[in-house]
Amino acid sequence: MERTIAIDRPWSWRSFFLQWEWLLVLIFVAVHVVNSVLSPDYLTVDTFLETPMSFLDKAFLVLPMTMVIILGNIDISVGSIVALSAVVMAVAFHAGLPMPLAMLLCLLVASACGLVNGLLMTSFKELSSVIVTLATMIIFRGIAYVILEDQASGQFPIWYSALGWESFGGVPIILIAFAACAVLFTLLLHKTSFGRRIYGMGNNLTASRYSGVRTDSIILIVSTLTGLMAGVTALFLTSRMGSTRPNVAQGYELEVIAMVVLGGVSTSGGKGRMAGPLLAVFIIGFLNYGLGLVNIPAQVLLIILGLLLVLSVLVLKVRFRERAVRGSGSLPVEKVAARGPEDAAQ
Amino acid sequence: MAETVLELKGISKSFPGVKALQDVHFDLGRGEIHALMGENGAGKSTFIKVVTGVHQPDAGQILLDGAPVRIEGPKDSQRLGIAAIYQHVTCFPDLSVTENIFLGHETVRPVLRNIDWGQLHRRAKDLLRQLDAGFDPRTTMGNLSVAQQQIVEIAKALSTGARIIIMDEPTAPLTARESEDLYRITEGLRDQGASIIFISHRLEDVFRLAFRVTVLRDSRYVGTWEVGRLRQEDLVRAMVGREINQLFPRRAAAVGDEVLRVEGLSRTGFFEDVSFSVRRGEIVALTGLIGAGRTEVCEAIYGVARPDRGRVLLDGEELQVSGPAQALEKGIGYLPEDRLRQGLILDWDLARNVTLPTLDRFARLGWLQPAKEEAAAKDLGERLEVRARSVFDLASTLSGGNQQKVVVAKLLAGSLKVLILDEPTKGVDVGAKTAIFDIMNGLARMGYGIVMVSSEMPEVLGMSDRIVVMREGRVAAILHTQRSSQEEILHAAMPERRV
Amino acid sequence: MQKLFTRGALLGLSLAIAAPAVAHAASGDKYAIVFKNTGNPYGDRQMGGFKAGIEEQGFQAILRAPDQPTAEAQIQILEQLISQKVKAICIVGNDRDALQPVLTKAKKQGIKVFSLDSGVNPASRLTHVNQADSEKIGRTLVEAAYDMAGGSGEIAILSATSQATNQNLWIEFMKKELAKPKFANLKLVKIAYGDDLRDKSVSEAEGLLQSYPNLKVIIAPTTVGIAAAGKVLTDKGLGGKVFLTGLGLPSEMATYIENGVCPYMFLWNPIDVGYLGAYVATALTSGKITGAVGQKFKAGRLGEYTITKAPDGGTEVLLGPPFKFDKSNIADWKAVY
Amino acid sequence: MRGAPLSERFRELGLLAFIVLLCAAFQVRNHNFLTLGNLGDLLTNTAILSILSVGMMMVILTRGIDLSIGSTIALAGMVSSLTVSAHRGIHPLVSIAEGVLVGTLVGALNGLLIARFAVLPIIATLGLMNVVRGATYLISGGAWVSAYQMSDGFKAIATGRFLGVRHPILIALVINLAFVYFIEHTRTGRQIYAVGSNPEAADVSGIPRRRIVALVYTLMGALAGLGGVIWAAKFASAQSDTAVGFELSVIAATVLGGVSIAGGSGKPSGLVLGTILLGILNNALPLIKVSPFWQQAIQGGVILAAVLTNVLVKRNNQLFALRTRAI
Repeated sequence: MERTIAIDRPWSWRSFFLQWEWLLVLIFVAVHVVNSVLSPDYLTVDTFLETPMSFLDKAFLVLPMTMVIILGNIDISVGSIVALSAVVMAVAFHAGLPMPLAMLLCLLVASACGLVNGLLMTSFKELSSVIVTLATMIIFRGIAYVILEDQASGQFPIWYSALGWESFGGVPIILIAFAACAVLFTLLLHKTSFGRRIYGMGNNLTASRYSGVRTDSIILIVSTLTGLMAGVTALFLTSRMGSTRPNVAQGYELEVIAMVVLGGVSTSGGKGRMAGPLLAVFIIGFLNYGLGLVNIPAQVLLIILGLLLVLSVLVLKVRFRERAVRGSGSLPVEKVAARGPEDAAQ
Repeated sequence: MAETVLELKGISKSFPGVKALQDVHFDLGRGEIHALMGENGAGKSTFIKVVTGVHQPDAGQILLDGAPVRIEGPKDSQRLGIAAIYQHVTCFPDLSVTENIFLGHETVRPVLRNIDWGQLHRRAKDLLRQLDAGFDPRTTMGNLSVAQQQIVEIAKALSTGARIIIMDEPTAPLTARESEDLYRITEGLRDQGASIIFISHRLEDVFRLAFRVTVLRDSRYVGTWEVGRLRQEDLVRAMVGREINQLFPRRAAAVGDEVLRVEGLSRTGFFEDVSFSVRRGEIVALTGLIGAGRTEVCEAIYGVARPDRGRVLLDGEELQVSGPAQALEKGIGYLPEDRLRQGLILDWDLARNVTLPTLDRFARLGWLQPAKEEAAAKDLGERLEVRARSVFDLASTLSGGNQQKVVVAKLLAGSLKVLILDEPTKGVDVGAKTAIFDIMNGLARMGYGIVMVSSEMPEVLGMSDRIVVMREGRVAAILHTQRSSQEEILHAAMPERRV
Repeated sequence: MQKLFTRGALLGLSLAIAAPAVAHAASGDKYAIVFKNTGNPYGDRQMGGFKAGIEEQGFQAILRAPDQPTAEAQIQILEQLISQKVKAICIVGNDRDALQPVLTKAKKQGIKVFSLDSGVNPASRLTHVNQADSEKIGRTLVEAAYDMAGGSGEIAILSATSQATNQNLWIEFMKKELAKPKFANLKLVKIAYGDDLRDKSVSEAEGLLQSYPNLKVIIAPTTVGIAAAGKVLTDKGLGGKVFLTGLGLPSEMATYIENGVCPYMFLWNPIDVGYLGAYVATALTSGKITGAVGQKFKAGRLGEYTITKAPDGGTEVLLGPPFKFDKSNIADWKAVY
Repeated sequence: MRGAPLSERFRELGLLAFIVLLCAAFQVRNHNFLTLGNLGDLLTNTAILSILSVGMMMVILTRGIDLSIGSTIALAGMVSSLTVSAHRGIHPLVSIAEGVLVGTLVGALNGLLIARFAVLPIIATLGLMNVVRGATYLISGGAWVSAYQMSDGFKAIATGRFLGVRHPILIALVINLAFVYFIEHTRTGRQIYAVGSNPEAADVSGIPRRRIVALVYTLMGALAGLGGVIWAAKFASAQSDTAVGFELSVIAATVLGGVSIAGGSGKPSGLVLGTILLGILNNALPLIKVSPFWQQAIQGGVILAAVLTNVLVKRNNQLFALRTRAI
């Protein structure tokens, strides 16, 4: 008996509005409302054009980190990569390398660090990415210390500071750059076979491998991309600080991971969209800024961010509870690591 | 007949959106082996979960020794002497055999309440001896073969002093020989007075073992018969709800010239010096006991694992594959044994699953063209008669047979020469089985060279042109199907010493 | 239950965002001080002094500090202060140069910017409020070591992080001082960095003692380091064999000064430092001073001060010589800060 | 990976050998390294790490992770020392109990989020990490509790000796022994392994999975609380920024000890070795007279080397096992 299979996309308003991103949009709006209520200085053009300058530097890391986490991995070495590449750039510049080349070098070094992570992960599949990047996190920053010791290095050309401080047609250069990268990464993740394969690996690494996905090369590419974006972060961060030290970008990794997770990307891999983390970047950024305008003590800010993370995820959990229950309500299992043995040569 | 120990009256159970059981009746006599049959999704698993108290029935009642009981949960059912041995063996790979047997009801020493390992190991050894299994209870569960793990599961059931044992498709992962052992063990239990609910797809299981058989279809109760008075095709009709005139459709495929040749392939610890060849339009069965290295050979050809020695030739030229990706490019496809872990991405819809291996065909410069994907998925799905509403159905929502068809579709989306099908009908119900056999014949006709790994003698004999029998990692014999009997094959597959 | 819970969570969420509504601003010109990080009593005293000084002049003080001592975090805070159009910003820098861009931006907007305690480079500030002459600090500490070591022997320095602006400056001057013939017999064997972390400082201190058995003096120009060293020497019962001096909080050091492990150490009154900063701020905004050498201004109860030339080429205001804490006076101070 | 007991022992030998070599190298650089006094210091400084890694091992066995312990240490230490500074008379044991209680509460909260509401461990604990840290700032008002505000009894929690052994070492020892008993010889202990080894199977086997998970995080919290008190007493100072980032050291130690992030496998003996290795790295580097700027690089290098050696040894054993295995 010939049976036909439909090709119309299932659609319902309910499922449409039950998407995580809508909650984020809600929070995003709430943040602005609260802020403008709290502070008269908030609702100004500057707020929206200037403020992003102050929190976008680490946002560049959110883009690749989203991929990494969807892949079912995690990378806690990004902060150190930023430091190392920045230091190398500064030293190279003072060693007489023209600034543009120094900047290029910065990106190269950063990408190389990412590649190292990737190579370690692919050639030692038994190790979870947490361990690998934990080790390289210490090593990369260690190298930065070896290079610059107790010195700071700055005095870059004037034009370089424009990167982090100037606007182009009223829009901050850093914002333009970020928008560009964001678009690229979003398309890469959602519109290309590369992105599709990332989701596949995050969902079921073994099945993807058996289906002819070149899992190793994908991991290599993603980690190198992560490194590259760490380099970009280094460029803008250094431009904003006018100088650099081995101890810059400390603890960025956790901030970035927090944003990605708040963006609704599951650390067990395979789920989530780029839109979420992007919203999260601006939610946290503007929240920080707005509460700063009314001089909330840093410690209160910490609490608020923590609560925001846990509570929002709770809402998500509860919302999709009945499904979770039917799925035997099994506890979240960190595929991050589970892939290690599953994939190890047997 | 013997008095009834367990009786289910008009049991119904439904989940959001699904009616899993509707007004189901069942009764089990003391010392009876009662088979429960039905296609996937007929409600067998829910049946078990209700009896073991994982789910509570919405309606109907359960009587134990004639008295109505409420079974609140697994612990509860254990107390009542009911134990279940689940389909996908539910063991703890990191723990020792002893622990797997006694987990949750270990005997503890009085004062310190610490586990009395010495005693447990002894008891475990005894239990295993009862099931005449030789292995050491101290070994890690993960290192045992599937068959051995199943024996441990049975030992577990016995250790709880269960008098009602439910076996959910225990023979599915077993080879003929291992099934024989299991039959013996099961009968042994019966003779000791245990009552057994034996769930299976395999007709031979039922006719070999059961006294009565109860059939479920589409979550409804169809009927109960004494096996002795039942004709095989009647049982099939009862299950499928329609006539299946021939289980193994004969085909007329023109066998062409050689397409795949394996020469002296070896991988330390898995298989040694394996050689065989496949011709266009030919189905070569790769059989033998589980652990004989069949799957490992296939994976080596497919590039999942590197062989140490030997070579693989495709159309006469040597293949150098560093991974499945290359194998697929070169024209070798593999349908893995473990559908759920290796075959499908369950959270993905049909379309995306089908196109994953051939994604580049559906992308221009890496840019995906969903429309093309969906069209292809629809086309293949319909050709293989996948029972799905749309190409956006999640793989996890399909029945075993249809899932298997999807995995096949993944292979057909590409342009391949050789298909390696590892246990293509594992855990697939009778209806779907014939469908898959039809597909295989079709593929052979289309000129694919097919390697079929299988442990089921009837299917090996029914489907293949030639049979490669493996034993302990070596090729024991290569037989022509027409000229060989089940006995010959079994004989070739049997190792000298016991497993 | 679930529904109820969802509500609860959402409520909590909105609370979390709305929480800060309690904290709110008053009127009057705003003067801001930004310290290195929160949870640092020394900083709290300093900001306290600043607050007192600003408020007794009838203005409003804003006290800010990031939760981690990084320049990145301070940049964000400074941006926020700029948008609040504060009159003046008094910065206690986490990095000497990294704040230059943002501080320059502030100056462009007419905000009077000057550093306090831990300075920023001359280009980024109008002037610098220095707790004490850096060179003098270096000299005093070396003198102390000389005195404790009895003129000769091995000495070591246990500093904060290798990136700390002040400490590095002082260590520079100590080295200069040690180069003088008088101290020829004082051998600086190692500069260790405890990163202002208790555990690291302790193991670094223990490391020094293990590696240099005849070490005579440990100089720790940082509050965490000196206290950690004091603890180690006390636990090891090395009081009287290895001496400890440096810069520390009386409250943290009381125990170790009283038990003789640290004969004496130095610090200035952070409250006064902040207080002085407050008057520099108002003097700058009122135009009384511009930060040029020689200008004079009155600083409330502290009396009159003159702007002098700073060793780094900029200008600075000196609070006065560092204060010496020993057995005789520690008891009176340990409760103060 | 599944390894036969034999190869498991092999792999710990690998780790042990690595440690021995490291010590040898250090001894060459500095002859005071292998002295009783120094080893005493080393163990004392490692005690807290060891106590926490015990908890972390249980958490990781269940496929979880806990990032909030650094903050918990700070909170527990702060609360107990604030009480002591308020009432000097308080008995040390009371302070300990207090700290443990605080930690238990935090841990229980983690457990609730993760077990009851199925929040991913990394998220729940990341969130609480911030919340608890913030709370510590608030209750302390940013102030420190200094040595002179603490009673000698309180400080003795860390500095005192019993039969010549320093309390922290003793406590760590007791905890580890109790742990071995608990994890290897009690039902609950084995169920922790079971839950991590195969959650689904745990369900059908009637193991109270959620309760086990909740328990594990609560224990972790309790141990962090204990560690917090010892920390405050040891350094005779309570700060709100105490032990920032300490969780990473603990995780590193646990994983170095061969506890698999995939859950279900890992042995106490390995854990101890891993902890000692990290203890050496954290405390002995100042001794080997290298530029302080090299310390971090070296530390990272050694960690990576150790992890990789582990893997290679393991692979070797597998190969060995394969060669000798009858198919």
